[in-house]
Amino acid sequence: MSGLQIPMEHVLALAGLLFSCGLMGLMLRRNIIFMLMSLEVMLNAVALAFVAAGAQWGQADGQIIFLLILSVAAAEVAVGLGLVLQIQRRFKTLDMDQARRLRG
Amino acid sequence: MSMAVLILMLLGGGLLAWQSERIHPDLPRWTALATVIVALVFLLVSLPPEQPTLPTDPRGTGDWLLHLKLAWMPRFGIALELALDGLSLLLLVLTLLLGLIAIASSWSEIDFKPGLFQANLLWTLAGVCGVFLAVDMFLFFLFWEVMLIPMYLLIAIWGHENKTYAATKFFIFTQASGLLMLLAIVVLAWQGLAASGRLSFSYFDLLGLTLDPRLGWWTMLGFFLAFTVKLPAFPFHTWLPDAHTQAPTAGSVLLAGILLKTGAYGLLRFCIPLFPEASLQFAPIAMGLGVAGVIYGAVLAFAQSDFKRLVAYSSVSHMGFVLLGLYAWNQLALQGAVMQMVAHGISTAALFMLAGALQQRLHTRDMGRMGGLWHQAPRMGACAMFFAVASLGLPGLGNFVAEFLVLLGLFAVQPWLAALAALGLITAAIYSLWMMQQTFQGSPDEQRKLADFDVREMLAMGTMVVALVWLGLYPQPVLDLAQPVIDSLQHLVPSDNAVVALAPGAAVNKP
Amino acid sequence: MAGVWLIPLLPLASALLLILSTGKMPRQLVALLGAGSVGLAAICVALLARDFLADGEVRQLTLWTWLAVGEFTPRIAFYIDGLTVVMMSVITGVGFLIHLYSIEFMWDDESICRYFAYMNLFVAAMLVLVMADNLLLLYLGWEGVGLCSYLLVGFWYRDPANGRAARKAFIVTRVGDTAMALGLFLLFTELGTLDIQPMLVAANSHWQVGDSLPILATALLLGGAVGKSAQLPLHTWLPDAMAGPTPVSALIHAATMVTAGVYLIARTFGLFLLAPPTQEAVAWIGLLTLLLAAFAALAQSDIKRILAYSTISQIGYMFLALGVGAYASGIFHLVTHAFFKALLFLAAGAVIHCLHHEHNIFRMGGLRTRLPVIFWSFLIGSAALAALPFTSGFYSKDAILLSAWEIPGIGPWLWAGGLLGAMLTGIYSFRLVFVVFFGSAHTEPDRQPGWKMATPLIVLCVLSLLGGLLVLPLSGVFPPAAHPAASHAVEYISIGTPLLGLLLAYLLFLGRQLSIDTLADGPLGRGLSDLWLKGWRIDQLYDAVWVRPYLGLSHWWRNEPVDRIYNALVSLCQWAHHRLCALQTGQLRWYATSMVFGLVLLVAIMLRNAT
Amino acid sequence: MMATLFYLAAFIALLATGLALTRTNAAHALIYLIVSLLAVAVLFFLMGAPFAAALEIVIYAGAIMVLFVFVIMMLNVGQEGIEREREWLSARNWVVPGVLAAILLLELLLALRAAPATTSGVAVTPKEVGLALFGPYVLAVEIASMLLLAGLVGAYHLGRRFIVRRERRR
Amino acid sequence: MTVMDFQALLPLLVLAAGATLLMLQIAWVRSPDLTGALAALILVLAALSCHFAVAAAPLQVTPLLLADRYALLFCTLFCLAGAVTALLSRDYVSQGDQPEEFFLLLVLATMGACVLACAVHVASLLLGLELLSVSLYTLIAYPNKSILPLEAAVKYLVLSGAASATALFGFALLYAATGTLGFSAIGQGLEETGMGQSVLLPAAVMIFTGLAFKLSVVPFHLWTPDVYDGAPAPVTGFLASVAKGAVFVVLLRLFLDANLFRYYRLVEVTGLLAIFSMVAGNLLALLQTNIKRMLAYSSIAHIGYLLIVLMVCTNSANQALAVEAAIFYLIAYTATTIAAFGLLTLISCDPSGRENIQLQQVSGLFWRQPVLACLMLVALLSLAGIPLTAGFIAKFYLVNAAVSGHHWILLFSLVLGSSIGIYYYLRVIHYMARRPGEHGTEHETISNRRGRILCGLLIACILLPGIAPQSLMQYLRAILH
Repeated sequence: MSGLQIPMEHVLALAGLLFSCGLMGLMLRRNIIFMLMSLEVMLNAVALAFVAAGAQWGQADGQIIFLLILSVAAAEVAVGLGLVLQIQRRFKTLDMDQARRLRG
Repeated sequence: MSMAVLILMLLGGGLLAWQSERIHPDLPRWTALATVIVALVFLLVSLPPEQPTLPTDPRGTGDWLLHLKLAWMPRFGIALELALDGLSLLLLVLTLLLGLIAIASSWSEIDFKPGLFQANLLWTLAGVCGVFLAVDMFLFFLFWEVMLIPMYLLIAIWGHENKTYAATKFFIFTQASGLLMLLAIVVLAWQGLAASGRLSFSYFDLLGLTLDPRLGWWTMLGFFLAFTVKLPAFPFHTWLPDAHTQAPTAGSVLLAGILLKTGAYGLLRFCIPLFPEASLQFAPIAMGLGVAGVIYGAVLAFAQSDFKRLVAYSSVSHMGFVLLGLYAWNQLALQGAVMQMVAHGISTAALFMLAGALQQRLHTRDMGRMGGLWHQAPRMGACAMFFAVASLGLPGLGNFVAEFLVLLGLFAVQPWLAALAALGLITAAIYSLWMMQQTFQGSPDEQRKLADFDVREMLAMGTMVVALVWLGLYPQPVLDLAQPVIDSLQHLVPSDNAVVALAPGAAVNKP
Repeated sequence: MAGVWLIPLLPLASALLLILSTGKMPRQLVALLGAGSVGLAAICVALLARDFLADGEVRQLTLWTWLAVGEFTPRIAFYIDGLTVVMMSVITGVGFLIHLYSIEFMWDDESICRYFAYMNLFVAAMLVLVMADNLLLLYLGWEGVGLCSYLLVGFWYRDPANGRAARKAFIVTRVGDTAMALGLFLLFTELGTLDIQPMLVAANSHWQVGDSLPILATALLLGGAVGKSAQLPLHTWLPDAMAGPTPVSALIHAATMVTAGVYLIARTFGLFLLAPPTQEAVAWIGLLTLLLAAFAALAQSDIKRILAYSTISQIGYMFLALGVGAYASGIFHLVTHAFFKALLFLAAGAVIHCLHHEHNIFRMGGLRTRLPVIFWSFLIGSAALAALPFTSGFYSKDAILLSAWEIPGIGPWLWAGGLLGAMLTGIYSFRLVFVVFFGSAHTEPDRQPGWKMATPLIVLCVLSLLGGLLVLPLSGVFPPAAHPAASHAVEYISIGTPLLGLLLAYLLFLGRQLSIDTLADGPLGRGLSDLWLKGWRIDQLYDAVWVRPYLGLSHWWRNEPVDRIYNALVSLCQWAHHRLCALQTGQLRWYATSMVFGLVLLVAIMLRNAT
Repeated sequence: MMATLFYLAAFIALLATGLALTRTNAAHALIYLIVSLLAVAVLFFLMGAPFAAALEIVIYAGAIMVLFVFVIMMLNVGQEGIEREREWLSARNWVVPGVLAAILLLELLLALRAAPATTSGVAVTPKEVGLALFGPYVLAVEIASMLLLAGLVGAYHLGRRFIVRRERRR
Repeated sequence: MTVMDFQALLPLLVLAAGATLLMLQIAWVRSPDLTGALAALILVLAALSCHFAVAAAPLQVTPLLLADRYALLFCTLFCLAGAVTALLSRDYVSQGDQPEEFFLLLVLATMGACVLACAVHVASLLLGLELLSVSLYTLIAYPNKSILPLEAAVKYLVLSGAASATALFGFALLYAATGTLGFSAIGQGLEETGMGQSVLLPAAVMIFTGLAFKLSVVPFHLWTPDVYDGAPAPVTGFLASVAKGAVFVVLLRLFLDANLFRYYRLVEVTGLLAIFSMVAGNLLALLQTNIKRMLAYSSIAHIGYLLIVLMVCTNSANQALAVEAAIFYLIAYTATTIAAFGLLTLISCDPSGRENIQLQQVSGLFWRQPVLACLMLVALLSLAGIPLTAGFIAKFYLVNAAVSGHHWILLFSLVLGSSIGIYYYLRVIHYMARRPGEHGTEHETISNRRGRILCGLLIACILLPGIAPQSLMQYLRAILH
């Protein structure tokens, strides 16, 4: 089985697009769950870029980094969602604009 | 070795004084007193009987009486290098004497944590002694900075109503300028590396470097700033009135008497010898600042209603003479500057002690609320009068010799500046006499009870009176001590004419 | 004579003792110490003078080298020649009499100890001034007497006005002193020494007559002299200095200190000879001062202020003498003036003492019979002051006027001015006598002067009368003056003018043949008398030109303009702090945004540079 | 044909992501996100990374997203939450993030312009990946295990308290 | 993997084994004291093991990790810092429920830092960074009585995640350009690649952004005060010293190995940000009344000082000195920061608001707790860079490095920043020195003998390199030559 020969700039542009979407979500959303989702989108974009680069060089390294990113994402999400639960309990909201006790 | 012992002695004495508070609240001051006396005796005893020939640099930087060099940070060519020459000795003796005065003046003033107070006092003295002894630039900087901390604490803890502001201002001014000096020191050392291939912070190694003129100029400026902030010269003086005013009496005595002298010492020992060419270029500006300081300080001193503030501004004025003397750069003016360091140290210390005594008794420094005190405290009045006229430069007292020599030396170089600076003599009279009028003359408030000086205070005052008269009538020992340093400074410029050349129109044709 | 150093030391030691006693000494001892030390010094001076008159030898004594910096090696050393001996005699002699007088005058004052301490200190400083071998030591004495003057003018410190007068005295003279100090700098820089005799020699070898440097140097020295001797334009302090005790006025502000300027110029006459313009300026300053002060004296009503203006005026004569090169005459007038002016002041002091500290002459009157000793003293003093024939003042003033006449060109003008001054002197001095001692009594004296007061008065009366016969040993000091060869007419006019003044005074104030009121009530008269009363309004002028601007400046600077810069820096930091802190909103979205913003910015920077 | 599929999948991924991030209902968003992840898995497959594609589906879309589902279900935000979300997504709030993201994208595209390469077209088989993973990258696996341990412990500690409290409330 | 490999990685192995051991121990018996002591023991052991690892160094263990003396020195430092943190936080966490896992996470975080210290590959960088961060998320949110830690943790998690993603995206671009993931290989690849700078520079900037965020360089600093403020004091100390130190170490390694200094524009940007950080950090701290926030801002400034090193490194002649300076600075800064936050831990004992330490709380500390106050004084002076402290020698090093490279603007920013900085350090000192009666309410402090001994030791660690730094200097030189 073989893969396609896709111009790298297209793949990377897609990754960049996804990455920007993630960043925009991060800046736009106040709900912490959406923020975490945006993070996932960003990580996913990074993963895409790595896999594409790996495919460009025909190396396994890209996929391995993807695997590592996957574990990172898993760990972060696990902790992040744990925090989300705590936030709901303490702040009674998921709106991060409400969490502004630390400032100045 | 004895120099290191001297510093350690003061440090240890401080610790001892601090801890002795646990035994009895009166013990710290006795401990401090004993420490300083022992240190003074030790210093005088440990002087070599005759002047040994010690390492002198190629340019012949004076004769060093003592020299000590221990390895410290060979990585950077930094050593624990101390050396003592006449100038250092002079200032050390002054330091320790004024240390005694400071302890005496704080004898009954401090009731809050007297142990820590005396400890800080002694540590400040130790730092100042280090400054006067260090000949490794890094070590010098270290002492320069470290002496600030106990001084800061003295002001910040035992100061008067506005102590936070004053202490912080004092610290930031000196620290910021000190950082510039650190920068300059490092630049200098790296220039030395480029020249000799060896990184060294030793004064002797750095003397006589030929620097790139522009870099040399900026480096010199770094030193100059640090020293003139400490001196203080116009326009870097504004920390001084606040610090002096808010400090406890002993703090003011130390500040005015000794700490200001470290600035002058730095200029004399480091700034000018290390950068003769740049200093020569800079001399007109420096002298301009000196004159500005003389007049500005005097005018502002007259404008004050706070006794200590007045004295503080008078210090600005007097230290302007030091700056003038140093940069006029001939034998007379340099000797005058050294004399001024000593004489001003004593006279101002005395005035601050007096101010402290008044504040302790009247709980005010506002001269508007004094007046006619002579009636109730003639001994105080007499002392005040003596030191007021000393500070206005009455002949026969040390300050006169100093100011006269400075102006005499300056006149040969810059007659017009000398004429301007001589205005300081008039303005000094104006504020000194106005101070006397507001405090001791005028009609007394009969209800007021005022205890006159007691034996302890009279003893301290008497010492200073005798010292000033001695300096005024027979200053030769002091001049002789400083002479080697001044000789070496003069060797730095091709000849006297080089300086004179700065001032076209000044003709020197000595017979 | 090796014991010369004892002469200044005696009063100095006494002063120190008195200071150290801090007022706890019994009065008798204070008086003994205070007056005795000066008396002893006077005896020493007398012995010295005897020796000197016997051999005429200049004596030099070096105690120690004051300081030695390179070529600058002033010594604590004394130089005693005829001029010095004369000055020392006056200082210790008149000084002793005044000290004696003071014992009684100050007996009731609680601070008598302080008084004598200051007085002795003054005598010591004045002696150092005149004995000094170099200008630096002279300057020491010079400033020392200034300090003592300050201390004594402000002796009664409770009254702020006295303090003000004292400060004024010190500061105004300090202005002159500073000029003098500059003169010393110039002299040292140019001639390489401040020792007077070598310096004069060096000056002669370095400079030609009319060079600019000696003119500058002498002008600066003249500044010092003008300040100390209360000449125009620095004379304003002297009338106010009368705030001190009257014996102080007698000693310091009449007999000795104020003549220091004269002494200085006489001492350094060699320099002035090299600078004819300055020399001429001295003469004109003297003339102008003597006239202005004489006019001002006419209008005063305070007994001491009249005497003060007259002192200014008389020193003007001395300056005139110096300016016309009649140094010996100037010094002669200095000596006679010391006698009669001390006498006048002491007599005035006695009047004040006996009249419950009354100063206004118009509240006195008719004292001729009530205080006869004082009256006679005053009369003799005034006669000498007015230079009535055969009094001491006559001889000295006459010599000056004749010398002035001799000067080619400006001489007659100076002479005429001096004559006008002499006439005015006659008017105001006898106005004083007539108003105070004749007419009807306004205040009754409550006591009579005791022997301690009377003795000095009597001795001074004798000196004032006979002082003109003294021959001062000045021949070795100054170049011999050409013998006055003026015509007799000139001499007669000189003799007659003071008599004319006396006559006018008689007509105006005693005989009332001329109505002073009609003179004074006219618009011109009123204006002039007001102007003169206020000393030509020079004080007001100085107030406007110097004092107020200085006060304004200090007030303006009071709050540290320099600190504003630093405060602005601090404010800038604080402002930046608040702005930056405003970014710390605590809002997570904003933090993310800022991060992206930073990223965008950095990438933009990179891309810009890459392309 | 395959290339078309690639661009189609890319389009779907982009669209789904965009939709996911603009939904007001978290559950809906999650579904869109899963769609996006699946589309990316297709891309992986097409680029010759079948192992990555499989993991993307199994772990990313399958495991990680399920965590989200759990949490959303536990929190049970409800209708007013959705209303609030809609309110927060007003146009005004879009401006700054939109502009910034657009600029960043523009910059990235500008930078990527000059990349001439293509993907190699050679598939990297799971075997190769496995060999690399347990060859040079063996330590990465070990450290990743530690990472997961940290995540696990953290999630346990943070989540546990929530669960304990809930149970207690019941 | 050979025995040598294992020896070279000994500290990591000790930490990994320790983490496992801790987990087992927690499962077996729950005892905060035991776990805390065990964790400290493990961390100390790991630090000691570095000594043995040095024998095998330098050794490249798989493409991922390089155990050289540089890395091992930092491993030692981080492990020791972790041990101190473990000891300091003992009291802090024992009041909450289930405090044992805290220590486990601490060990894991330390391990992450050590991985970063050894990392020479994108994979190890990624894992180290995330291991550190993920552990920290939980550590920050660990106390459960206050909501501030929670808020801090969420902020840190979201932003740090985004930053990691940004850095990774940059690495992905680099990978696409060069086809390798090892640092030095990337460097070589960059030299050869034709893709040129147009992609490289944004990629490098993204990497730098990601790491700069973790270092809280201006303008990526906004999170810092909030997180410092909200986190428990010992964790803040750990975060400020170890986490930052590790990131800086890897940043420096990346720049050195890949020789990014070739791209002067990039270095220039770091210089610019250094200036921003120095000035803005100090300005931000200027009037802070919350001590933890103040220290957070000051840490921004300190990172600014540290970034000077990157500029100096551009000239290869000065590289050794610059790196030496950086190492010394990191050591000094770590010791000082841990000590400062440790002291804050001891000072604040009020269980309800102990995350929030206001200036008012240290008012008069000199008279209430003289020893504690003196220690605090030394720590503050070290932060301010006053002589006789490690902080001063560190600053001196930096100045030397910068002077050797003639970076005058940076030097002046350093002076300017330090001058501003003195003010707020002094303010704390001033508050501590307030006399009784000058401050409002008395604040209780716990007298914790163990904590004080520990802080005393730390202060010795600050003073010793400040007074006699020669041996450390010698060692650093030996490492680098």
